[in-house]
Amino acid sequence: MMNIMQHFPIIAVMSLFLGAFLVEIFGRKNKIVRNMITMVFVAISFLCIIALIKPVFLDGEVISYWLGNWEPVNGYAIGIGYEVDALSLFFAILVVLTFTLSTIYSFRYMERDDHLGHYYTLFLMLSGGVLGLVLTGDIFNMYVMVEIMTFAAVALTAFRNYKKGALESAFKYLVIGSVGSGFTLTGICLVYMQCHTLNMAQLSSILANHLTPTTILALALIFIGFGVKSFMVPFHTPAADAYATAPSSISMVFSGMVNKAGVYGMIRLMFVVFMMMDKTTMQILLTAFGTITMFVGVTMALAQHDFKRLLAFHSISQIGYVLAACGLGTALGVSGGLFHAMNHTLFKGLLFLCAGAVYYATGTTNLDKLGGLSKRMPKTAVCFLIGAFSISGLPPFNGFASKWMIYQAAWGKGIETNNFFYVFVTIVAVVVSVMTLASFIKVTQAVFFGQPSEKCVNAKEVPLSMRIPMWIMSVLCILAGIFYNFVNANLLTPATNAVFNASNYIDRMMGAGYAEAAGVTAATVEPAKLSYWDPILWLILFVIILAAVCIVILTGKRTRGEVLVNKTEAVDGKYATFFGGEKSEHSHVSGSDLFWGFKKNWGGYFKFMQGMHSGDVNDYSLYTVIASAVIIIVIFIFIH
Amino acid sequence: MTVFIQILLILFHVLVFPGFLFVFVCGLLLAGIDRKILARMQKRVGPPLLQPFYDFFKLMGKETIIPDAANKAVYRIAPIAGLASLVVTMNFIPVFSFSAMSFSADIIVIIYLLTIPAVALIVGGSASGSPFAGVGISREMVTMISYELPLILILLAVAKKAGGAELCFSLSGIVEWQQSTYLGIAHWSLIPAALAMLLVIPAEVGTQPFDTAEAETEICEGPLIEYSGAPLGVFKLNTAIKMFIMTSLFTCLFLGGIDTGIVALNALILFAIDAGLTILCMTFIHAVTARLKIEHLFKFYWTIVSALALISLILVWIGL
Amino acid sequence: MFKKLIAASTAKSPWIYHINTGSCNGCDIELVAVLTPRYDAERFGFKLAGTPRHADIVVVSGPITSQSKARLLRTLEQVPKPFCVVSLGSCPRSGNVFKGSYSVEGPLEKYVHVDVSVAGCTPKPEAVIEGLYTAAQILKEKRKAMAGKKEVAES
Amino acid sequence: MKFPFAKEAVKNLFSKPSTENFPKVDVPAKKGYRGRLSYDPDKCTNCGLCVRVCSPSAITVETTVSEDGDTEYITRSFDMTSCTFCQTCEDFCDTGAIHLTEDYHMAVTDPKELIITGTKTRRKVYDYPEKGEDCVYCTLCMKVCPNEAITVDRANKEWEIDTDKCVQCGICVSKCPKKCLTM
Repeated sequence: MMNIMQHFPIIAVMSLFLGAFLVEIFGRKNKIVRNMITMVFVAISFLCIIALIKPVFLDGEVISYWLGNWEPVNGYAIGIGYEVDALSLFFAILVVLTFTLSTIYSFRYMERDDHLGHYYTLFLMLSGGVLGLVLTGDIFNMYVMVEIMTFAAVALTAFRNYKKGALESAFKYLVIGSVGSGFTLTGICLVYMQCHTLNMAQLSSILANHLTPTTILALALIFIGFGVKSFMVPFHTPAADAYATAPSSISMVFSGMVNKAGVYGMIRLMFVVFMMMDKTTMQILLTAFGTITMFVGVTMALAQHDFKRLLAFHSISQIGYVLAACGLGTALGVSGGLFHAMNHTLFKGLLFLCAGAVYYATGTTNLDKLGGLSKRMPKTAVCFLIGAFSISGLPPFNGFASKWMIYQAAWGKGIETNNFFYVFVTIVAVVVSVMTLASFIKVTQAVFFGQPSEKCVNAKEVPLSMRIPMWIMSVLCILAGIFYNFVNANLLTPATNAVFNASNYIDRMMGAGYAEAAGVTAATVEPAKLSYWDPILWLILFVIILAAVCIVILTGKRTRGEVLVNKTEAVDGKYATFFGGEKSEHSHVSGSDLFWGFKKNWGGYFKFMQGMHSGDVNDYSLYTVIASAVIIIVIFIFIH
Repeated sequence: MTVFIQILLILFHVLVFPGFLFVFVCGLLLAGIDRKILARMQKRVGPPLLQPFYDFFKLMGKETIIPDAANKAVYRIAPIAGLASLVVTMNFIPVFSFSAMSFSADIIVIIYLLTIPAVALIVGGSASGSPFAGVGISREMVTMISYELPLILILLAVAKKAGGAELCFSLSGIVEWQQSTYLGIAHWSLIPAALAMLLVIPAEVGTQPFDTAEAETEICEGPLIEYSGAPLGVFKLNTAIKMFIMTSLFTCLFLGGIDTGIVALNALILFAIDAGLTILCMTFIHAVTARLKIEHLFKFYWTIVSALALISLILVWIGL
Repeated sequence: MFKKLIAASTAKSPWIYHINTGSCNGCDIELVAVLTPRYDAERFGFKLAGTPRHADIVVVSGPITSQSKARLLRTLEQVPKPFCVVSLGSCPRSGNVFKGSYSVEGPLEKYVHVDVSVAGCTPKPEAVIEGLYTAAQILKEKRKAMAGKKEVAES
Repeated sequence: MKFPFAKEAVKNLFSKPSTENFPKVDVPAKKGYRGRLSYDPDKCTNCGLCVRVCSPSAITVETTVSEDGDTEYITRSFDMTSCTFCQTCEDFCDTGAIHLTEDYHMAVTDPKELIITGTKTRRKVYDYPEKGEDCVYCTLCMKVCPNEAITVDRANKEWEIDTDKCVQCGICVSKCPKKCLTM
């Protein structure tokens, strides 16, 4: 039974690439054939990954598979190895879930566009690239998958090339992405030159105990490479444009998978391969970048006028949460970060799908032109509210559970190391969470409530096949929030163990006993002690009171009575909005004129931010280079 | 058998003692005291103490007009959701060592539970579809941002003082710590935090100088403009209950040491202290100052009050 | 019991909403003077409300000028039942010295049934309190009538 | 940041509120307060001056004659809801029939209570002023008549009186320079 399971990872990845190849050939003209091919191959890879859950998570095994059956020869890995442990599978599930739902969504969402043959090819290439990156055990194979992912993503960003700014954002993504890949490749070459192997398991055993200047430089370069891929602050600018101009089903995949791939690469290499995260410098470096990303992301989001650009900046800020949490280096921190990555995939995917639905129904995502959609699109409004409440961390939803774990981890780290920096991180995390709530209140008021604008008068509800993925995502958001103890026990603890316990990873791959020989001790990690917030109890109380109060208030409320005012001529009636007696004409408080008090006080900061985000590629590459230089210098000074 | 008793106990806790009835009566009484003392400070007789009860039941009798531009479902559910979460929050706050369900939540959870009523007001106002409400919710949100920073600083300071070395976020833990040593406020390093908390309470509840969100004169009651009848009554009740909850949170954090054994007496003492606190921090400031512009309110909270809270956090962090 | 409680408290907490249809502001400052420490209408639960949606007693002052007629009617439409209309001073009742002018659209009675009218060209604050107090009692009757009618509708 | 009323607020808290206990304790209006109007029909000479000087024209008069024609009932009604309480009618009434009392309780549910009426019964005297011969048509009587009952045309020397408007106040007789009018 075990050997069949071994083949599933490679089947999953290859089926996607095969699907891409076939869609390009057969799917060019005929719609049904195209959809069928895509659906079949997506289903294959989905089932393969889901089948792996039982062995990896419940039984705690690690699946290793050598391509072409090239077993390691007397201790040296030659072939490319696929290794799926709890951490890889955790991210694989997110990736698989995202692109399956996006496929279902894009069947109807993209029907108005042309060249759909190319769309599905690129989509399957992108999904295959990310899935390959997450499952591979070989560092160079990971680089190849990163390249496939980046180029597919660049092409998909410019898919609607008639849209203003699509080509420009694709070009920016290409430039910054290649700079990042360049750094990763140089890092990998340095590591390969130093350790003569590309297999991650063997690498971590070699690197565990001897650090040479070249490996330190490789560490810095790979840190920058995957920082660019996960859109940390200095490298976040292409993400904002790419998510905004790509079609919504693609931006959902971007924010659900692509930046998660960057985070996975960072965790895998920093924690497992280089095993550097126990050093305080690396911890402070990653947490500092995470905190800045958090803060810049959300403050920029508050100033946006476009729905999807606002969501893009929120993706950047939530990734800042994940990086800051993982940067803490403690078991609670890493499991909080992983949990937040999972939640982020769920609620951000949901929000992008809602943005797509709004675009499908009204044709625009400009916050100033939308308004009062909740009466015409009630189901989308409900889904959006669930997504908005989860991202801003209101208790019953999943955003709260993960953010709360992150606050506890940061505060615990602060007390443990008596270092005020972590207290500052906790404070910034809480304030950023409130600002996230602020920007989503802004979107709720601008798009869904308030007075209907002329663009939204004839908006209709989106077709059912677009609503199914939204409902799945909303249900998952609520379930993850309520049964977070279950999620913590079954999903997060194995993944955190995989992060901290490199020796099991090495033995499984290279044969038993290999790790001790290389001096890697098996660090077992007890599950994160969560203090006792029990959402189910809270939910029961909430429902009891909700029912009690409803009975009291809503019994028998319809009271008629004769009209006291004998109207002489037609005066618009009692249910019109109160305008101080004036005739109620259309006046909608849209997104851009909210939070005046806050923006006025932070005028200087916003002017500076506007200056920094100039939209010019040279500036962005300048920021990338400066940030890389800073990281390299910091790492070289403090780690020796 | 015990499961049945436990369900009954939970129902009792939720609906009667620290739950709906207790909070309903104490909240509205506190609002009554607030209005009466305010009147007396202005040398006028002022309404009877039970005036908020009359207001509430009158609003129950009024007809509810739901405007066309409003989203009917959200319009009705918002106030009730706010009330439900407020009553549940009260269960998590210990009444001097008697904690109905205080084992199940800590400070950060309570802070986030307190954002639900504010969000309920905001979403309710936004759902009512009036431009006045739009301006109102924007101000309400900025008020929330402004008092969240000092609030988290205060809580971290108290948690660090109470916890010492290990992570202590639970409120009952803090109350026990105060019972073991002397009152929270007696530790001089916590006094700036207590002062900051006294300034945060009016903003969270939304009384006069900080009620820019519901300014009757400028934007006709802000988010509540389109509300009438029962939903409006519930929103007014929410404000009163929030007044009670915030003051009892202050009592737990800083005056938690008192314990007389009998739960009923504890509840009475809690109410008395809350009444004193309300008069001190809400009514007096209401009688003496005028409403702030939203921009000044934000600047006030993020400079003066946060500085106070930061001082005590640093003092506690150094170990004093 | 609940219905009696509601009816009783309807009289005890009447909220006032003031509409100025072209008045010379004499009555307006008298109305606000009623809330000052000297006369203190808050003893009886009176409170100025910001919007017609929160109103129980609508106080109208000033002769109904043509500009303000449509706005008056629209605002009165938007007040939830039960509510009373109180006319302050002589203008709403008869147009006082402005009677017969081209822009005065006649007494308030033409548009809505006025429950209580407080005469006096600026009535004394005590008279205003008396008027509002009577209006509050009428409000109680109206609430009882409404409750009664609801029973009829329901049964 | 100054708090001007901080001390007063605390001081007020412990001092007696300055609210007058209105409904229980009746508060008299200041002396000379122009409140509800009182009308004494006997003193009234039905000269009609008050009707002329009342700016909101709140005073209306109607005279009815009994069937047998010899007594007339002049009812004068003062509509307080239209009155502006300026006391001009009291000043002009030289017989003191109108007096604005200090009663300010004028909050009523039905406005009828605010209409103060008084009926003056008088023997209907049909002696209207007649013109003598030596009238020079100087139109003085026309100008002085409060109810414009007399119309005089100097050009073609006509003088004519309208009996229902005339209230026999006698002002024209006293003012005629030639003393040719008699009642």
